[in-house]
Amino acid sequence: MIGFPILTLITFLPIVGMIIILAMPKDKSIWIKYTALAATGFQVMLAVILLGNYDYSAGGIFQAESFQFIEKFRWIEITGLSWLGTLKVDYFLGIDGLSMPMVLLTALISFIATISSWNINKSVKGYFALFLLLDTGMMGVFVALDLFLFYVFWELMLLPMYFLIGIWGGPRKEYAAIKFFIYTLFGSIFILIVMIGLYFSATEVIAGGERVFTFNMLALMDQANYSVDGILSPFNPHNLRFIAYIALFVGFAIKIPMFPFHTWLPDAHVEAPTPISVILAGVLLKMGTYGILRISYPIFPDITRDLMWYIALFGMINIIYGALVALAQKDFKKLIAYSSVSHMGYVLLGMASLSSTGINGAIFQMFNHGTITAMLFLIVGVLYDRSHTRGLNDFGGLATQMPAYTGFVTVAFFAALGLPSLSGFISEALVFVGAFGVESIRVLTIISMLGILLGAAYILWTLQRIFFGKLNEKWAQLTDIDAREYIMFIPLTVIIIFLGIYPSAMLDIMSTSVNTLVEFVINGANNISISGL
Amino acid sequence: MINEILNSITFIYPELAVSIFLLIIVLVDLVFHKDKKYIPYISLAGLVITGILVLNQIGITHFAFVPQLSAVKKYGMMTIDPFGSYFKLLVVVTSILIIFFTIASEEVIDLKERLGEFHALIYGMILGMLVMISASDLILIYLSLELLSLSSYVLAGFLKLRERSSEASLKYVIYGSVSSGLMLFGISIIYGLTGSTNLYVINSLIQGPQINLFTLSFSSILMFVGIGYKISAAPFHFWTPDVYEGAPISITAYLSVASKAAGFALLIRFIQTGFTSFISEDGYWTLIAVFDWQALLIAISILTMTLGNFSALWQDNLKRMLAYSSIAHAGYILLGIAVLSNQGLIAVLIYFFVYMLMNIGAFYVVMLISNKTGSENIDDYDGLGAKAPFLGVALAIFLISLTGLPPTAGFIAKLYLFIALIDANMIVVAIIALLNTVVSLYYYVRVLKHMYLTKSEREQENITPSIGSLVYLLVLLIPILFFGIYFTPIVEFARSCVSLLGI
Amino acid sequence: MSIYDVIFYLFAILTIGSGYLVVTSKNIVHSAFYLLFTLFGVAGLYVLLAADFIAIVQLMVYVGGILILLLFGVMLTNKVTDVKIRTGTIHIIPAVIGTGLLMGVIVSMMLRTNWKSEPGELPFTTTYGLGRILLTDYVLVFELLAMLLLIALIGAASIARRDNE
Amino acid sequence: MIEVGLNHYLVVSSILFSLGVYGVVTRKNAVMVLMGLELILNAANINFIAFAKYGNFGLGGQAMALFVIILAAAEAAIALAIVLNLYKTFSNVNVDEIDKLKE
Amino acid sequence: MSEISIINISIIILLLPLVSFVLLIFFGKKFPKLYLAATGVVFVALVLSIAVTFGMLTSYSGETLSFSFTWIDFGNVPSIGFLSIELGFEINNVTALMLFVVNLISALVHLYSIEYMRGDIRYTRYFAYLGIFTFSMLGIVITNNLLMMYIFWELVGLSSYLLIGFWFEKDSASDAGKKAFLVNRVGDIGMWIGILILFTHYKTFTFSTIFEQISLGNLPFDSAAALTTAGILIFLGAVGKSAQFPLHVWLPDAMEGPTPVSALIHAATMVAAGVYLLVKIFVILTADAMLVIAVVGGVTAFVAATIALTQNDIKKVLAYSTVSQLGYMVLAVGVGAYAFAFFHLVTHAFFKACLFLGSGSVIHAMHHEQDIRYMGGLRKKMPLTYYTFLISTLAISGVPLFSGFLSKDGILAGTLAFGSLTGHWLLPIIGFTVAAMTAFYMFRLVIITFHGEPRNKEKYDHAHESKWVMTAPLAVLSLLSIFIFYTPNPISADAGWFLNKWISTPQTVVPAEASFDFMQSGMNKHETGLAQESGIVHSVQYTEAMHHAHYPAMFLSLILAGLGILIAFIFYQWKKVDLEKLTEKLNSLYKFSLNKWYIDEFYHATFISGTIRSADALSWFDYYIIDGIVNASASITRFVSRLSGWFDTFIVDGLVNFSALFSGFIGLSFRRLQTGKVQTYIVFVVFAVLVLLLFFRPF
Repeated sequence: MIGFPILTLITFLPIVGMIIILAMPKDKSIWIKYTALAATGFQVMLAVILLGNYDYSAGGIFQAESFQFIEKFRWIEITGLSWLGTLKVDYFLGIDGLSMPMVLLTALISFIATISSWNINKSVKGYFALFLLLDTGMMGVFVALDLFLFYVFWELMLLPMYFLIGIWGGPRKEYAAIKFFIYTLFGSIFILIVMIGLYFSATEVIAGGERVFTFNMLALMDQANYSVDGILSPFNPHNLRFIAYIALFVGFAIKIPMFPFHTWLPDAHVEAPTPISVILAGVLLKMGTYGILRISYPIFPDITRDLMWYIALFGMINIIYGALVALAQKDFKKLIAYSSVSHMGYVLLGMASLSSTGINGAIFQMFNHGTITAMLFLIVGVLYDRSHTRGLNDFGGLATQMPAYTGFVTVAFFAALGLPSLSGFISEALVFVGAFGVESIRVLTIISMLGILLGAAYILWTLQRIFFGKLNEKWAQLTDIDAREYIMFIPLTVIIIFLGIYPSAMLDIMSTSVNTLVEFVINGANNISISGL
Repeated sequence: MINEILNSITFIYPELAVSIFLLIIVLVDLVFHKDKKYIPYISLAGLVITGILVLNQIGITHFAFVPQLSAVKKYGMMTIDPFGSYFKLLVVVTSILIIFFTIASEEVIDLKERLGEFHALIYGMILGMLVMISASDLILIYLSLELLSLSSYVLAGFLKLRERSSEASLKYVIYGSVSSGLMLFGISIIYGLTGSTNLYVINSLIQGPQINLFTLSFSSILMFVGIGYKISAAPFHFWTPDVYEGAPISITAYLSVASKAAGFALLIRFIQTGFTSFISEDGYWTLIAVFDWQALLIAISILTMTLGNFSALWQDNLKRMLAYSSIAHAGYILLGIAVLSNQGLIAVLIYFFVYMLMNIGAFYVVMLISNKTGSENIDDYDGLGAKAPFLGVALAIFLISLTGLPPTAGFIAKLYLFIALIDANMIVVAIIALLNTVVSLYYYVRVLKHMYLTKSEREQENITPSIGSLVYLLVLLIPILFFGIYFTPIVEFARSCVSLLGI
Repeated sequence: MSIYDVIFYLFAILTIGSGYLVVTSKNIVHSAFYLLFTLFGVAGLYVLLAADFIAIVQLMVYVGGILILLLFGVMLTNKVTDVKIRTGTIHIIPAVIGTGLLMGVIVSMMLRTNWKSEPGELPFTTTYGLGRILLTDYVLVFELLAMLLLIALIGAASIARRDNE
Repeated sequence: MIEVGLNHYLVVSSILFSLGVYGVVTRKNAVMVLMGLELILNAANINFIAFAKYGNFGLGGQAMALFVIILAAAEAAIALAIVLNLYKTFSNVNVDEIDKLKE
Repeated sequence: MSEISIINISIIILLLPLVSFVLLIFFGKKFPKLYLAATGVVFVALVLSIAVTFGMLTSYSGETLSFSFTWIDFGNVPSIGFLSIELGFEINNVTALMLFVVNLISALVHLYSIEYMRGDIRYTRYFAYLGIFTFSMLGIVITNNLLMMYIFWELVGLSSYLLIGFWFEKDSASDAGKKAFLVNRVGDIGMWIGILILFTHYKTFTFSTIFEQISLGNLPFDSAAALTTAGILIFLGAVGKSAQFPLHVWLPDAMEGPTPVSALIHAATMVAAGVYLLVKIFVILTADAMLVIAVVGGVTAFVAATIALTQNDIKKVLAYSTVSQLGYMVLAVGVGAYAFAFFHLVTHAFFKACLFLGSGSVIHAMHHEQDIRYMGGLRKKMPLTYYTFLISTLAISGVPLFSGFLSKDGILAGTLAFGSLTGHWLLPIIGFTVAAMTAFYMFRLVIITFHGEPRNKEKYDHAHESKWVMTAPLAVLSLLSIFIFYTPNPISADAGWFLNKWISTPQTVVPAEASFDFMQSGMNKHETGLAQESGIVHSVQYTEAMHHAHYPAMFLSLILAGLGILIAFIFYQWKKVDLEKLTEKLNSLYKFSLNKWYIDEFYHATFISGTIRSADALSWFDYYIIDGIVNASASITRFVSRLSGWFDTFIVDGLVNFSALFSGFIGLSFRRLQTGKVQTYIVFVVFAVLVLLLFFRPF
């Protein structure tokens, strides 16, 4: 173990950067940028240190002892309440195989988005301050193990995002920002309700032997901690677990975004500046699926099992629907946005399988989608910077004009359509392997496979429309990518190819935890249905 | 007899101090006819002293002015208890903030001639509120309510030459008088039923079997009209938006916090002292089965918050928008009472403290901006985020806190409220309240949108607040952010102040 | 039917009848005079209820104070030369329905309720007793009322004063 | 005819109260509205005194009536001041026409 | 050579082209001569593969050498136990031969391309793509599991996409690339489902383990139907890649790629991958699956042949002929003629590559003229090209002494035997019809192109024989179309070393009740002398049937091929028949064939426009309905905003109105309540008191 609170550091490092930036004079924009770069760069370093010290055999999920880099102390404690006993909220951080990939992803994408932000010139100070705040919020969501803390981080990222879209966005930024805000907040209120319901349904033994209500996720996963009369207790014959699960799921589904809650995404993406699109697609969307895996699954194993088919159904709809709608888009960014909807459908499908392969695939897909879609948005950004248009039909023949760019685009595109030897394939394949293995959702899985075809269709069509054919003379002045853009693209490309060839590098991190999770959920569901009778 | 009075006086030091300073202000106003710039400082000094006296009282539980001649000997007209002290402290702190507020407000600065009257009237309000918070006798309640009202009528119309202000004043006085008239009629009926105006006596008498429930309900509802008007609970809120918009902004802020707080204190005391039979181990109140206060309060609070929020959606005038928002907040706070438990009460106490900070803060920023631009219209906030960065951020934080998003104290307040609701199994109500919060988000965010996202069409100079305003805003902002992260202190304090003088 | 009853009915009819005219008369000045009769009738009822001191206060304060004040108000807010100082009415229908229902409810409530009723005699003259409780039991109220009057004074002056602005 | 008792007084006060409310609601002129208000207060006062007498509650009721009368005077003073001020700005005291603040 | 070194060398062979790809991609710009290194690398690979093949056939014939490693380890998976995904390689005779074929053709195409592609702006990029293709193809060849098969399968698709669309400036080229990839994906999805069926049950992708399990009677989901389904689904992959009906439409279009690419990928190797896949999974094919495969193969062979009859583009004719021949191979697998399927794969690879390269030579000479109607008389200008082309044509037409005769004859015999054993007589009929048509259209091609008078004088005058780097591969390939390389007996391959020593039909593992009777067991293998002789035997019946069918098939095919050639000469060389009249008479048939049975049009009208239309509809739905529900009035506001031209503010106000709609009447009436008239408020108070009293009365 490491001798310093590394998770706190990795989470709040951006805030430190933010404070430094706020203290800087407004006109030193280059120093502000370097500060942000340093903050996110250190974050990447810390993530690498984390990875270096990571114990691959620790399961996590519900066992506090096998979480790693745990930091836990009392944040808020109010004792002696007449009816509440003790009210406590812990500052409880820790990671396992579910969160480790997400931590890596967040660090990486934040760093790359910082580089991509280099040509932001409008109120630089505010931009980077908000950006770093956002970074903290995201990182916090992935390392928090206390529901309350989780929620605080969850909300923390809301406002910076709103402003980043709303101030630095495109022509319809206000609309997009408000849409994003309303949607997300709507979702988080559902989460809050369930969170409070959970709080009052379970207790935890604290030092001194007292049983108190708790926000501790791990304690909430243990059925033994539930009292008989809690509204979300499995032992309560009139419990509201089903409704709570739906509410929680909707809360997370909005973030994913799951059909039919997805319409904020195209608008947000189209209007957001490139780095923010990168963050949005790269990290934010993962928070929804992460939340489901981290919270919904282990806390409500019974409902999870009952609703498996529906989750898979929505996964399928996401895949097919997103792909079909993407096919009809004429705006490059919108197309990528809808492709995100489609790709996140694979995550849902994999999760719905409730099998190790499927969930491994889902988490891996989360990571891969993070890198691939981030790269896709960078690609759109590069083109938009030069041409100031995103219309797919405005281009043509760029392959000869910008060969290096085309090369990176090809890698990203083929990764997105799930070409073997690139990372996207492995995750999609694992998702299918997992989902196909479950009889009840097999038909859905087979229908979902149409997504492979449709994905290839819209991606190849896009490739053709932009890069192939005769060069439009209008674009004869476009220059190929520069050094800074190389720096953004190369790490992502390397990761995409490396993980495509050697997926174990990522899968080994998560597989122990995933096995633990699956076993826990299945056992939990069985236990509850027995005791529920 | 005289001993009892003298003894009682020791418990009303804060009220005495306020009265004395009221007289001092009047005298100073008369004597120093020409130069009135010291008056605000005198009133500040008075408030500080009052505040210290109130602080001194915290923890004391006692009756004052126990009647000696009449049959009722056990219960006094005034009740000194931690609950009352909390609200008194809140009122005093609010008053101090408002005095500073008026110092910065150009509307009031313009009225140098009448500054003495202004402060005297503010003191009248304070006196009314302090007595109202402690009063346990209906006639005292009525008169203190009237004292508060009369002062506020005048203050609302204090800008005589402004049409809106005069109109506000007229509406206020007519609406207020009728409401208190109805309340008085209710009091007279209760008096007829029980033969007493003391809440404690009423409590013990209405438990008797011969009490006519319908009559009691009717008088309760009439009582509630008077209190409901003070806390602007729907459907007795109609005066609020008009008066808030017309009144000088400092007075609007004051009305929306202090007089509302006093009204709530009164409502809580009225229900708990007058209608509670006992308080269970875990802090739940059991009401005497003569009137279903809980149902009434839930209905009223849902109506209030819904109406407030939905009406606020359309407001383009920020002052008016905040007026509706304060109606909505009254709805949330009413829910805290409707829980009928100590936990709900704690939530109310916390909520009020936070509400004081954020609401005054929001009004203060609106005032500073209208000082500069002469407008409270939302369109004139376009691009303000860039023109007045600090004010923009401050207003943003206040509004976020009003919405109830973390990491602000507003979140904590709402959280405690919802915790109380859920614990009382009022899930549906909690969900309605949550949905209301979502609605409220919209109009708060709309302001942010105008400040940050909309480009201003006209050129506008930067607005830099004075050092004083800066400090003032920081004084409000820091607790909001601090308590948003670490809220144990206020929770503990509220918890210690939750007990009313029992039956 | 005793003489007491007859007097009661006289006063009652006076009170209600003139009260009705107060709220219906088109002429404001007439209304003000009807109000005089109403207040007088109420004072008579006070006397019947053995509240002699209150009756006198009623006459002094109301008739001598408030009513004059109201008349001044009427005069100051209308052109004096205008002989017919009239006023219109609004909300007739909702007001009739609302107050009609309200009256029905209150009257039936008043009649149905089993009020506390104990035989007992008040002292012949209440002035002493009143004075005594005002300065003992109700001393706080009394003093508060004093402050209230002060505030009313300041407030009224502040608002109504003609500033040279 | 029944002997005059508490109920008679209460009926009178009830009717007076209703008339007051009616007046407040219907009269256009602000001063007239205030007259309606006075009726309401008087109705309450009749109640206080009648209850005090028939319930044998002592002099408390009368004291209250006294307070209310004094309060009514103060209130009338303030209200009339406000009406006068309004007349200065609006040249009109018709309550229903003073509705700039709305919506 | 030891086992290990064979495996190791195979892996080196696999990786060499990848190295060439990486080098060219990253350094191609800086070192324009690097393509020579790439060619060299491929030749090294060729030499190594010859060594492997030699070593294999001599030392380990009939054995399977394999090597595997853990790729992904899932650990202890709940309800399954320890689960990992193994990858690996395996080398046996078939693999070794395939290695050789792929490397040989790849090397020759590299060589050929040096000249053919000279001057292209993406010259090095082209060689890079050839490298990645060769790598992927070799991957398919030497894998020992389905997952890797699928991975390289897709990679082959990628390289095909890149090479077809190599001249992406032409819309037709990039369209063709896209079409190829998408059509292939359709098949791949089926294949993937098939693979998943197997994996779900056996928890492994490795061929040998799966076969072993099946032979132990452990069927997927314990049902023979599932096995059939799996077989057919995996076959779907082959349908895509080997351009079988109805997914054959991409291959003719793929001719938009450079001609050497067509030779390498779309004639010799990649399209054969489907057949190779079938060969790999042959042992698990059930009777039903085989019948489906046979029918598909037969239909393909027939459809493509009919289309080839009328095409005028030299490459299109060859493309359809390829489709047709692939149909033959698939048919062969379907009827159980395992060895002949593979045999035909190899012979076809050589002569078809030769044909394509020859056509490339012609096209090169004619300055990228591809329409045969503008050619003619090239025989004199390009003798070497002509003769090699002719040899290959003879081979494909099934003329004795050439390789095609041997392999095709075997297939026809197989169908005949199959027909006799199962009663499916239609298959041999199709087989023989197609044989005649093949001979006809191939000779039509040769005659129109090389014989007669030049029709385009100008181009003809400029035409010249190609350089040696182009003709040398032609020579090598045409040489390999001669019988002697496969068997000493020019009319029967049965006794040849190719079929006798190198290739033997494996034992089916499908349970008896699910497979054809004649596929059952080789229990009599040793008892019948025939088995020893031919080595292609499955069972007594089939062997006998084959044996009986051999000579009838041979004669029949000879007659039919001769007939085809004869008609071609009558029509085109001697011009005894007025073609114009004939086409007029058979106009509808002619058009039907010329327009490729209108299959593309059909697809366009149904699937493609269906997808596009549903995409548009869903997009509309998304924008107006879903989004519209969410902020219903946003669309109303959008409309109004267009009127007012005040867009920005309006959108946001639209969100306010969303609340308006949401709160509807209530919200609006709230607003209306606030009339500004204080007496109205008091009326409300009075009524509120009454209402409250009504609701909260205590009785």
